[in-house]
Amino acid sequence: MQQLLNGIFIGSIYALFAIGFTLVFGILDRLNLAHPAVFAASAFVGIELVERGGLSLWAALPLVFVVGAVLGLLIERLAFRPLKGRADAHFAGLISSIALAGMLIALLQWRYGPDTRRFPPGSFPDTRFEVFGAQVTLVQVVILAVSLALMVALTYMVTRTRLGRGMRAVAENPTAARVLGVNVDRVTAVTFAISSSLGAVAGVLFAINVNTAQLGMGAAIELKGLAVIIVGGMGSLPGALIGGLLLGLAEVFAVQYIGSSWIDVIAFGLLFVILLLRPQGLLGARKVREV
Amino acid sequence: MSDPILTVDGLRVSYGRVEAVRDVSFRAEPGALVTLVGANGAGKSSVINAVAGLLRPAGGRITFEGQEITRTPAHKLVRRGLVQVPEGRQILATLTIEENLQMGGWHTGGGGSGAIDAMYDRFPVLAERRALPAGALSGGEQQMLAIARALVAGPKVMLMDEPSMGLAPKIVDEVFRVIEEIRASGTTVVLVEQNARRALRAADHGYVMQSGEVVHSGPAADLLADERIVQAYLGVESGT
Amino acid sequence: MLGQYATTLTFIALGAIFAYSFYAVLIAGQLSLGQAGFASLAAFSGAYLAPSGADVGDVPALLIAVAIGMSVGALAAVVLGLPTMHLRGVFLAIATLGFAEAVRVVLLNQEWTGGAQGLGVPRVLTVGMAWLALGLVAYWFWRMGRSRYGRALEAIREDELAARAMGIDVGRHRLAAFVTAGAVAGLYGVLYAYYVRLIAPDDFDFTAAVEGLVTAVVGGSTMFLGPVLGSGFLTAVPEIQRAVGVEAGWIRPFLAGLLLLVVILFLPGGLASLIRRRTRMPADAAAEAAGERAGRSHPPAGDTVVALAGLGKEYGGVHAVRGVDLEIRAGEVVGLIGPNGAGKTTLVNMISGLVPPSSGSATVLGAEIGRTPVHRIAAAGVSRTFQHSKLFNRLSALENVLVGAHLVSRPTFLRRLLWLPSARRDESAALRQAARCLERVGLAELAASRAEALSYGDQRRLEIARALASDPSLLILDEPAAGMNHVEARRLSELITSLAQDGLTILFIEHNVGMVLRTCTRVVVLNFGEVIASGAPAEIASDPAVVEAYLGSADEDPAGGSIAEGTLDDPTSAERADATPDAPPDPVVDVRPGAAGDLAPPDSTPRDAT
Amino acid sequence: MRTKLCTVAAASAAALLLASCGSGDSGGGDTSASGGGLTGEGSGESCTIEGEVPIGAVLSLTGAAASYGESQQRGLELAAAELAGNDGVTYDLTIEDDQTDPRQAITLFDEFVNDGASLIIGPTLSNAAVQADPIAQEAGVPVLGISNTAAGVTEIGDYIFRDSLTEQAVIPQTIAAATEEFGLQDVVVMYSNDDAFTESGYEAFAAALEDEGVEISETITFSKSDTDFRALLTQAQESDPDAIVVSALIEAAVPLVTQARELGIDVPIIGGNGFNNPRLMADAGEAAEGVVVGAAWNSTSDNPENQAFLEAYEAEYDARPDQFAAQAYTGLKLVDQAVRANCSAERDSIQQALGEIEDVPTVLGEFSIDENRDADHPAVVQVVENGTFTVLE
Repeated sequence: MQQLLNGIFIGSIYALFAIGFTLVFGILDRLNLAHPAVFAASAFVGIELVERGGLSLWAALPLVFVVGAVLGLLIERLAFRPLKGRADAHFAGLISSIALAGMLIALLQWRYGPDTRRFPPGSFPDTRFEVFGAQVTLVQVVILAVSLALMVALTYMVTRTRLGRGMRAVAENPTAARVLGVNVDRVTAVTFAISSSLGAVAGVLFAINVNTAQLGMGAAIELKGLAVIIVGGMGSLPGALIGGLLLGLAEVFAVQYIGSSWIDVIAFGLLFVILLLRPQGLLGARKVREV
Repeated sequence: MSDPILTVDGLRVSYGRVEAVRDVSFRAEPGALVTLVGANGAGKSSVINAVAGLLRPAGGRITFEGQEITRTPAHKLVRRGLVQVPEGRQILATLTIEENLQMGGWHTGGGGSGAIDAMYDRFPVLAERRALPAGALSGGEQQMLAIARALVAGPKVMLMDEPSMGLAPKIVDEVFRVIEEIRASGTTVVLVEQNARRALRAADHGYVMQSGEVVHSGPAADLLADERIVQAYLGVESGT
Repeated sequence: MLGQYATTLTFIALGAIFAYSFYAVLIAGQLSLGQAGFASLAAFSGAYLAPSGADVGDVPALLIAVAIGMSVGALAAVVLGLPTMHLRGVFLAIATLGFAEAVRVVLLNQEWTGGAQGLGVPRVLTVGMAWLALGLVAYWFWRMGRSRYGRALEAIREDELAARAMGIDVGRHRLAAFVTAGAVAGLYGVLYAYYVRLIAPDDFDFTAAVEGLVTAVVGGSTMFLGPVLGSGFLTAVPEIQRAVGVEAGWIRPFLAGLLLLVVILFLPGGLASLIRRRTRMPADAAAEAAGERAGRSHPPAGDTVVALAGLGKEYGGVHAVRGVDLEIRAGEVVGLIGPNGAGKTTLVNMISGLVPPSSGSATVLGAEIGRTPVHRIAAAGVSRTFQHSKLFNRLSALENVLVGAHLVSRPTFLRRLLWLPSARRDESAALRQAARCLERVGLAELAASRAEALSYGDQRRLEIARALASDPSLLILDEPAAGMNHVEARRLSELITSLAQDGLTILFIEHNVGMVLRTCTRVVVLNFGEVIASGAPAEIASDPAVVEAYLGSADEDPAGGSIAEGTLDDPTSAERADATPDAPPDPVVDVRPGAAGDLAPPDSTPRDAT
Repeated sequence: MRTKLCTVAAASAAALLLASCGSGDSGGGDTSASGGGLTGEGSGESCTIEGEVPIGAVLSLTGAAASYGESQQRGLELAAAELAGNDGVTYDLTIEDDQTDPRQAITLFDEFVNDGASLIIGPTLSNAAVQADPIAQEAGVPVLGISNTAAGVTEIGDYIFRDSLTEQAVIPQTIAAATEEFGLQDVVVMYSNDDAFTESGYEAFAAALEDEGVEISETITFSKSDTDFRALLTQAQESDPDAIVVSALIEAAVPLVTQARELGIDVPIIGGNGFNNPRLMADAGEAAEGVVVGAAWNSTSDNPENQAFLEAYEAEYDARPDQFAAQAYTGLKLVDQAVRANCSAERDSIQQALGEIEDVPTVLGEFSIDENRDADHPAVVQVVENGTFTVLE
């Protein structure tokens, strides 16, 4: 039981990270490798707001959200927009976002030093529950709830709101979107902003959950985030949630039945199998037809 | 004669070093139906895309309602009432019909539900299938959707790029009927067509394009009557 | 002097070799991150299996390790490549990344690799050896660049579909590129091991892979010196920062990131784009006339070239082509006309093998359509142009035509490596063939221009030249005169006539009816996917059904119903309720998953919308 | 930090050739690099050396190991500042960043060797040491490792020294003390298996546990970048061990300890050198209580050197030092000791004097270099009590 819950909670972290990631990757078809840096940056900024600014976590979270959005806008503006229309935009976008991620991490080291940090004790209520004999913390429940809520809210936004329609229109056919009066650049930028602000919230919750924040925390989860996106289906928000949970559970059961050394082989093995058998992912629509 | 609502002067468009449009000029009076005709690759679509703000002209000047719009981006033009029905319809196939229409009202912020209802009245077939993905429509229905979507935006000038493409003649007739209705309601129409004969029959004024240049222009009826022009530039040697 | 910088220079060489393993696939348009895995497997197996330097001498031990490593790398590439070759773009990158990570974890858990503490390896590699190895690798790619094989890879990168239509076996070429990447990565792994003295699985992690990719892209993936420039640049950045006294710490990675960003944003082709690419035109191209033409024997006039029976194609319930029966005989010039959307392009796509038919059967030059891959059909003697030019944009006009000559030229890469005179002869034969084709369409002066820089009409002509280069028996032209003025169109018409005199069979789609009537021996009219008329030009011109379909009805009959009201039957309508909602309008334009990143042709709006 | 200025033009010059940069004389021999002789007169405190003694340090200031590198940098700079107050010998300490990349470490060693450094301190990680130290060994430049704990580093050659006790020297003592204290019978061992430091720590633990007759009921591995250990800890919990023995770096130690307590695991947690860091108490808070840490440096030792060090460090950096800082600080002090012993900063002279260091009072306690050029000084077993390390006795 404990392991089942462990798997679900780890999985919801993966999902939380991946939901933001997949928004840009799946909808705009751009792989933003600066996303992990935003994830790390937000945790450090959040810690500073709570520690130095004396804010409560609940006050800090919206601010972190804004910081994430601003970073997203910067990333779009600096690393992606200048590449628009280039033949190699795909490779170049990867590289420019890596470059930007490196700069961001360097700035973090300048501001906060290389040491690990954490949210001051008590910034989050240390409430625990016992569920069928298993230990659960409030943070974990919050993370699961936030992941679910974000998934639902984002799905609603993408499918039901004007902005969501705009995003889908831009994704499907930028020219048609422009003809209809959509400011494609702005919609793209907003998508980046939302994606990054989600990454930012994920970073804060993650840091609280594991009681540590490190410069490399984004890089550590990056590959798993990619795996989750692919497994769940590119651009599919429910897919990201299900993919995350699936990966979390797979890992937990790998620990139990195969051995802890093989956890990562499970993640990437799963990824590999999905790519070979169902490249569109579990919930992804098959966007591209082979001729 | 009133002032033209849309003027294009000495327009040039290039792709890299390739010049697709060289020095094209035309104008449209308010409420007129003006057509640009010519063979595939003559540069018609490039002209229309430049006017719509999708392409950056390499030179020339475009004005709309007396104001220069040469380098104004598309999304601002739509807000001002210069709306395009693009070539190939460009409906958003994965979005529903309703969502496509709502996208037409993008610039109004909400989605212009009043305008959408008006379109449902006008095109009942769209109302029936409003929740279906637009990709499930037939070619003719998609064209209607594309037109309806543009109308939701409330255009003063409607730029139409090859609306008859790929459609059966009877449906082409209907498309042209809709175009004439639009024009009758006071909207200026700039029509780009390969189906020159059909377009010239509907238009007030025509411009014949060839290799990026306007080679003839004049009242549509005159152009249509000039068999030499039809033969030489419109790719029709033997006809009716 | 050199001694002082030996270490830096060695790392530049090693970095460049690793970058070449990325270059090897980037040149074919593939993005793989599996090279770190290949390098890792190679380094460990090479270092572990090679005999000790004490027994056989250091250098022989290194050479044996290199041989083992390169074989292991290449083998791993085959194992990974076979199942993943159908993936494209980011999907391939992520799949290969998954492989590399799995390799890392497996090696960490092995006893013989020393786990995290790594495997000790003697240092044997010197700066000289490193540069020698780099020299060999660079030589390999240099000689590859202008070989038939190298051009084929570039063609695949620029436009996979067009490459297939030129008779290039894309699958085999991509796998070959992948295996090359594996072997080169293997070489890097072993050399690295024999320089740094200790290898741990983490030396070949995601970061390492990304670094290799960054090096290759920054250097430029379209020119063989790119990896060397990239490695020199990236290795030098920390050195220069040290030298100018940038304080150690955060500011260095910050500046390095900034520099990288600037390079990638402002130098689209990488550092190599600073070097000019030359195109050689054979001096004697035109002078030396035919004589040694590769020569394909065309079927004798009157033989059946194309036989279609009940051929049909539907896309998500929409019938683009239905029940077409058609026979084309050798020596005919067949014009295919019909209104936009009549299914003409779909029909020729089927004939050239790009689109499998949904019903009926077709035989083209003995090849059965639907079962035969595109490149085989091309090999059977079918060559074509596309409605929207599908040129290899970043290649010169001459190189485009050389790719077209793929089928009739002999592989030259391996012989080029050895500078065999026969390779030179074959290359210049291919060059002459290409030059002749350019000459024939009147583009000889523009041989060195990049295809994308040509005018619309010239691009159309270049496509024809490229199609001619394979010396086809059946030439399919899709709207060749679009964008040409009537003088150019007349010249094109003369060209087609003269090609027919040479024994070619020609099928062409054209809207310029005048030109069609002038040029063809037979005209086929298609409407709503069906053949509505077929016959001599004069018959067709006077056929009222054709006039009605093609030119639109003369009188303004009120329609019997309304599509808007749903009371009119629309022939283009979907017949199935569950029609694929997102069927792309033009099935040929977008074939690659993650095809984004392609530069849209100037006029890419699909015309053939059903 | 010394900066070598050279023309900006050189920087922008062709990347392949960095000629004309550097400190001019690239002599590799024993002759001095920075003007003036490196052999002076007098001995010990009275030793006077005219030239500046060039010392190079290769630390990981950025990248994965940056937090250790930064501690080391502080320790070295603190020691250098103190040494600058002494008469007779001045040091020219150049600290360089290897970016946690072995290729950079190799390059930097090469440069220091070429630039005439009298001795090289570092590098931070053992992996890099195995790769880079041979360069100094071949050139006859003494190296003092200040954090390398993996076996075999000093076996590279007779110029390679370290002042960091290996895990093998610390861990048996830890296990012995813990076994006695808690009566251990079976334990679960957890370690990150993708890090050389923690893996060699694991091996030492395994050997020590076997020696003490403690059974390992389960061995669980993780990655050094992991931060969520709940699944692993639940797995550990199932075998109901007497203690959990962990070989991990501090980045993993903090979340691991916190989550263990969260899951209700209240058996002792025993850690190695990686745990000897004030962050353990600062970040894990109450969860750290009762954690047993075997360490090379007793942070609470009241020997005068240590007290002075703690005070100076806190005054300078407003933070508490960790073991990395203490060992780095000690390292430079030992170098001074060795230079003054023969009153010479020639490489061979330093090498010889380092080998003879014996019973020197240091922050780490009475310090000697043994015949294998490894550190020899008392290790300590600590337990966290009331938020501080106290010696387990």
